Amino acid sequence: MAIDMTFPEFQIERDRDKCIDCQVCARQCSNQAHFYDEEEGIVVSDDSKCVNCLRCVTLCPTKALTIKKHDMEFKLNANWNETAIKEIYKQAATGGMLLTGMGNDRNYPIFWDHILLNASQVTNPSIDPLREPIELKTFLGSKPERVLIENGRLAEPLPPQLELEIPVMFSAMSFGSISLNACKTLAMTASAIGTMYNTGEGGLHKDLYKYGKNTIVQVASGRFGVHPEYLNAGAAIEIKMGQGAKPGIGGHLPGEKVGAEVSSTRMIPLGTDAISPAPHHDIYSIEDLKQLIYALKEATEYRKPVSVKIAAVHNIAAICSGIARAGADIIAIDGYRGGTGSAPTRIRDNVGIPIELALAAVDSRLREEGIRNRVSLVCGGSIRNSADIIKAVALGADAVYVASAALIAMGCHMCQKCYTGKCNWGIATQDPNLVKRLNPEIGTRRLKNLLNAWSHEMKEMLGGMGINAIESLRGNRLMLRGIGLMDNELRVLGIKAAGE
Amino acid sequence: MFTFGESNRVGAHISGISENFSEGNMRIPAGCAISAIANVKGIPFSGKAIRDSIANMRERSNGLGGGFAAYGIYPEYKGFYAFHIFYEGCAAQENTECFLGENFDIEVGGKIPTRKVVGITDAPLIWRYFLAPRVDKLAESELNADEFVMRCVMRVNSSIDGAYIASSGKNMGVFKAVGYPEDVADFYMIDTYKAYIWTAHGRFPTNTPGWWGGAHPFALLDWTVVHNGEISSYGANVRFLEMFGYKCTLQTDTEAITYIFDHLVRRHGLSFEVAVATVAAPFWDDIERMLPEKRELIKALRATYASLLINGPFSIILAWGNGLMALNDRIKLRSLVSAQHGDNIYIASEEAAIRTVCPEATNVRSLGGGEPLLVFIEGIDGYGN
Amino acid sequence: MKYVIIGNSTAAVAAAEAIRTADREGLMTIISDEPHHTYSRPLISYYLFGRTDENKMKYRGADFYEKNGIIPMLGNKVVGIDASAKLVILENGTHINYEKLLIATGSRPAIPPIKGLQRNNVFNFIKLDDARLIEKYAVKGSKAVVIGASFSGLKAVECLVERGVSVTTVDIADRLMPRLLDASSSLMVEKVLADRKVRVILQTSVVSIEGGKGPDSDAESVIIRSADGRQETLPCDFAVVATGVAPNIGFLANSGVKTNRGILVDDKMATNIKDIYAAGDVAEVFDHYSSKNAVIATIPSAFEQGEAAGLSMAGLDRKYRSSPVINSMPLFDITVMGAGITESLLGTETIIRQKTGNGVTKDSYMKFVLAENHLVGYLFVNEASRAGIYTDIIRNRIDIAPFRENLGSDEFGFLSMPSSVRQGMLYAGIET
Amino acid sequence: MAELKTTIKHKKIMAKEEFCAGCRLCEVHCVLAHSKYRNDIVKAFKKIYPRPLPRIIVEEQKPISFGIQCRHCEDPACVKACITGAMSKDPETGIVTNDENRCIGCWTCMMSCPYGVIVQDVKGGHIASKCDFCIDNGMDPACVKNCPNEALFVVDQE
Repeated sequence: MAIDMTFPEFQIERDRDKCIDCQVCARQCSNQAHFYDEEEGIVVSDDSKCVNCLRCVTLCPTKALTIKKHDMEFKLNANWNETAIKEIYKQAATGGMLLTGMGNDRNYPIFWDHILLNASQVTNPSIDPLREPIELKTFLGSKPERVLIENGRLAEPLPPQLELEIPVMFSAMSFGSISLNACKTLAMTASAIGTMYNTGEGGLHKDLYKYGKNTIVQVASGRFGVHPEYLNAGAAIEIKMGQGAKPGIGGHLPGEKVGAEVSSTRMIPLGTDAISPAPHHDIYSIEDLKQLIYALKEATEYRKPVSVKIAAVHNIAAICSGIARAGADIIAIDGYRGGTGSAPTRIRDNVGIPIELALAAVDSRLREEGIRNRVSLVCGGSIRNSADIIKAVALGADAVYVASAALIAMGCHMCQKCYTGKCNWGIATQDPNLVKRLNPEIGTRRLKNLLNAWSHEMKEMLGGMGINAIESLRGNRLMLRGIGLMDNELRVLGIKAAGE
Repeated sequence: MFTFGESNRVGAHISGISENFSEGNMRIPAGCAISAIANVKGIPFSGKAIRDSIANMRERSNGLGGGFAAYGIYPEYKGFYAFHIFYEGCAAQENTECFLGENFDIEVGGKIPTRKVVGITDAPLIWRYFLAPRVDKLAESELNADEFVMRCVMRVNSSIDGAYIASSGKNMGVFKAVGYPEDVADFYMIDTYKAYIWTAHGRFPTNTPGWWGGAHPFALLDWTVVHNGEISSYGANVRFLEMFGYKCTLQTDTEAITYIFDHLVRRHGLSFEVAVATVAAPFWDDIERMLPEKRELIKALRATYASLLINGPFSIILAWGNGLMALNDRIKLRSLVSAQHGDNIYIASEEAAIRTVCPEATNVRSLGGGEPLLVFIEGIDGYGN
Repeated sequence: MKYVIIGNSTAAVAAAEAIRTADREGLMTIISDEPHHTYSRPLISYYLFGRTDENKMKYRGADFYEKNGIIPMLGNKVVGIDASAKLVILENGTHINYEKLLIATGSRPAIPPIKGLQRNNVFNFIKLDDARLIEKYAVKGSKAVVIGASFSGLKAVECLVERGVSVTTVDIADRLMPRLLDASSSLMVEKVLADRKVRVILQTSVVSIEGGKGPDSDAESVIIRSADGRQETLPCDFAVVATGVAPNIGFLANSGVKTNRGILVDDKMATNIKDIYAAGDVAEVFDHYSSKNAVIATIPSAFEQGEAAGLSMAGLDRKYRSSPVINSMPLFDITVMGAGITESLLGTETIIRQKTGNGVTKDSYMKFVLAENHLVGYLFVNEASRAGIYTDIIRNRIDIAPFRENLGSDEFGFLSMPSSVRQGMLYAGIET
Repeated sequence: MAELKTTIKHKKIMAKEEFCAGCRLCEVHCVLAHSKYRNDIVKAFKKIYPRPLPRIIVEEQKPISFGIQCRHCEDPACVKACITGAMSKDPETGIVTNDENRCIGCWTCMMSCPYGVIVQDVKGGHIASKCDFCIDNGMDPACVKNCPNEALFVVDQE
């Protein structure tokens, strides 16, 4: 075999004084980074196999393991850094595109961290969430121009709305890209908390129909698992036009992940690759989208809001205005830092724009056109905590989509190897030996904790601003100030600089 | 620097301080005193009582703004829109009168009579016009008269430098200035007017000298609002209103509140009760306990007009041609008291301000959060009926 | 209620405890000819080489009688029963009245047709007292002949060897413990005995036990005759007779209690006479596995019978259902386990699994006896793990067709069975 | 006459096959919980020889696995089978334990246990070893407490 120039990324340090050779690590590592040496009667490790998912470290009963970035270093070079060189070795060896998982991890500015929140002092009392109710309930869907009332009664019912107890939903993750237990965790949490999860383009597994009230069913370019029962099973339908992690790129679920359950749920043959084309083959312009929107509304008798999800790209504002006028009830914008089960590294790291700017631009544009109330805006693409959510709402979002945060709560350690299907945490895998590691009851408990913690924090922040209902923050950019931002960024965000 | 809408420079020039610190250039939180007296039978009475009432709360103001709204003061011109306009110079007046001439038939125009008062300085030119939209202009605008007038007012206030329309309703007017309210009353000779509804405002802005246009009541068409508080939902409210042609040039809560009611009541034809259920909406917990029909209605209101929920502390007195409404924010973060004597209704930030003009007032009560006090004047028609 | 229990061993104790689960007040008396606190008879071999002592041998704690409100009448031999008068008659003439009577008198040694059995250094190997007597003779360097390579005979051999006695054992059969072992397993045991310098003489009968004059003088040798007629004299310092046991029913003569090999009882352990019950080695029950009457002389079934009898006596409607007979015998460093039917009878087939040891592990032998798709018995040598699962498969007549090839596999367990069977055995009646 | 029950509680440790990750931490913690170094896992594994066997048996045939230990049966066959009386069920707790002082390792209990969860332990001669529900540790079973995926759980039947 020709020379192999790949170097281990991590090194596994096993404290021999602590290791009791119980083999828990060996049993748990799906990459065989640890194994038992029968002859020596000890457990040994192979650095080159380690992906730093930390499963072994977490389960090691004596905490004998440490995973570190590998000591081996290339000659320091600001331009030709280690990553650059290693990527070339990899491609020189394989001739293939580089693949990766989860969101863009490059060092681009994170605008959330350059935005500060306001709080009441003297002239306006802050509100104590422990004493006064603070409301997070949010309605997603097109709102009428005006409410018509006849002799005290609502004359016309509202267009279909999603009623959320907290303006946070779980973004699209398909059964196939994630395990059924991960899907169950999302579904169970959504229904327990009173929000929505999203099937992604994975169809709806039979076990999940019972969570329909809290399900957004997605229709994407591959149309996998789409049928009338499916469309009517959820609370809303989402047309996926794009994804922040890979704008302009389709999806590809390798055949080995298409087991019996996935194949029957997606309605594709066992073991065949599931390829979602880059474009919808029936959508080549905005009016085509309009047709699909109304086709879906017809199919569900106008009883379900239709959402359109797109990746944040350069002329996002104009596109969203078009989508709003095409009849979408909800527009979901996915920023370039959004996660993925698998994407070409170059695409993930170089295409799209930050969600913060995209959101601000879209909200302003829709207001300028006086059609902001016609659609709800949902933004996603690396919402990391409750402050990000509050800032997003103040910039104009009706609700946010989270995925990575949810997976982390379930146990994801961000090793970014989702595409290998060997997720040691039972999340991004279809291997029954790994899937069973994610107990949906535990996952749901942790995910509910996370959302409850976030809503406590959001209420604290709202109360501090003297606001006791989230809608009074929505688009209320006066509550935001920028720090360390340039004028054009402030202008796009529509906020003043701190101190102004 | 980013601002909402266009800035209005009148006040800056008058008060002679850097424009960055005047209304229209930034949000100005303010504490205040408010008061109102109305005769439910519609019998006009002199402004003396309201002057004394608001004067009683002098320490709630700081001399940086005071004003009065009076309804029923121009019976002889009740068919015409009465514009009270501040001019910061002849140029402004010429531009404005030229604009008015293009769009209105001006019945009468002239200075508003004032008397010299020590506490009042830097007075602009204060003119009053009784006018009606020109039939041809109205026709080509395809708007109703109120809408037409409103847009003209917006136009003047936002685009004619140095001109500010302080009042634009019928058979009513707003008299305001920089100073303590009682001085403002004497300056405008409030005691010489007879109205069946009086509202008054004494201002305590927390960071600028204030200016004439920025003093309260704030008015649009027949609407006037006096308000005490600072609404934390301002940004949300305003960005919503702006979608419907309102230009919140002053960036004051009062202005926004006025537009909210104009939008809900005059434009969308909602009743005051429904409007209140929108701006001071019940909590979801309470909504869940309502009867299905009502629950659906309130849900629809909160969902549709979510951005018009007024959050944060406020006590307002909203007045219009045939009535007035006192309202507190839904968790009652500001004081507001009402009382009655005969056909007179009294409302004020403090009970003392009522007692001082009507010691024998009865059923004095503090308004509950989000529970409006609605008063309609008999035999007069206007919004909401 | 007045309960009387004759016997003080497993069945008696199980009955007493069972009665107390239902009736805390009733008077209860336990009568035994042995003077000892209830103890475990099979432990006498361990007693002899010091793996246990009289205190540890107690089958129940020292407070057993007191805690259960039992009047122990120990060291009293029962000589008869007057069923009509509901009386138990003791050797010392005392009459004990009962309302419910349990006979749990266990076994007595079967007396083989051998001359010289009465010599005073010829011992049985059943009771503690037997062991105490042997103790004096079984000293390092002494010679012993164990007559009968039965279960208890071999346990005797074991403890004697451990005490430094050189032992010869003689049996008429062609293999050791013929009711339990087959030829190959017997050979494995024989090898272990040979390794311990034990001389095993099979297919040979004992003619007489010779010694000094006088019938009760000490024995000095045992004369044996092999099938081919060869005679041999085995010199010895003492002899142990372990040629099997028989139900201890002598005292029932003309009591009216119906007996066959043992006391005949129905499925409530009741004898033919009202208010008289029997359980344990003395009872003859219907064995659901061989589908015929049998005296099952094992501790587990003695306990089950005693318990069933106790509950019936206390008025509960409990039917006794026999479990598969199980015998487990560690002998030196070999382990023998037999359950149910271990011989290849007509209409059965057998699966044999044999493994040769690798130094760490020992040679092992597994035999499964199948009748159609059911396991009816097994015989293991040096194989013990998960044995109980096989017993349960026999007990519950589980259809083994779907997993018969897994029987005896190293990893055998519930995962060797189809999910449905597994779920049935593991989660029956438990909502998870 | 009605039967007076002597055992009140009836606790079992059960496993959810579908969530057993096969890590065998239950075995590790069982050994620890029954060693003399209860709070020092490293010592428990490095200083004790021969190392006692875990009292839980993990069955595994990928992808299925689960741990199984004494079910502390209502009507325990092992207690009936025990020839020494060492095996007993506590009427208060319902826990079945083996008195290792009196056990002489005849293995009859192994033959009678329907779950096959009694093992031959080597410590100090022949001793039958089985789950004691961590009775010396407040009946807070170490295997359940340390199962990272909550695949082991306690069923409490009154």
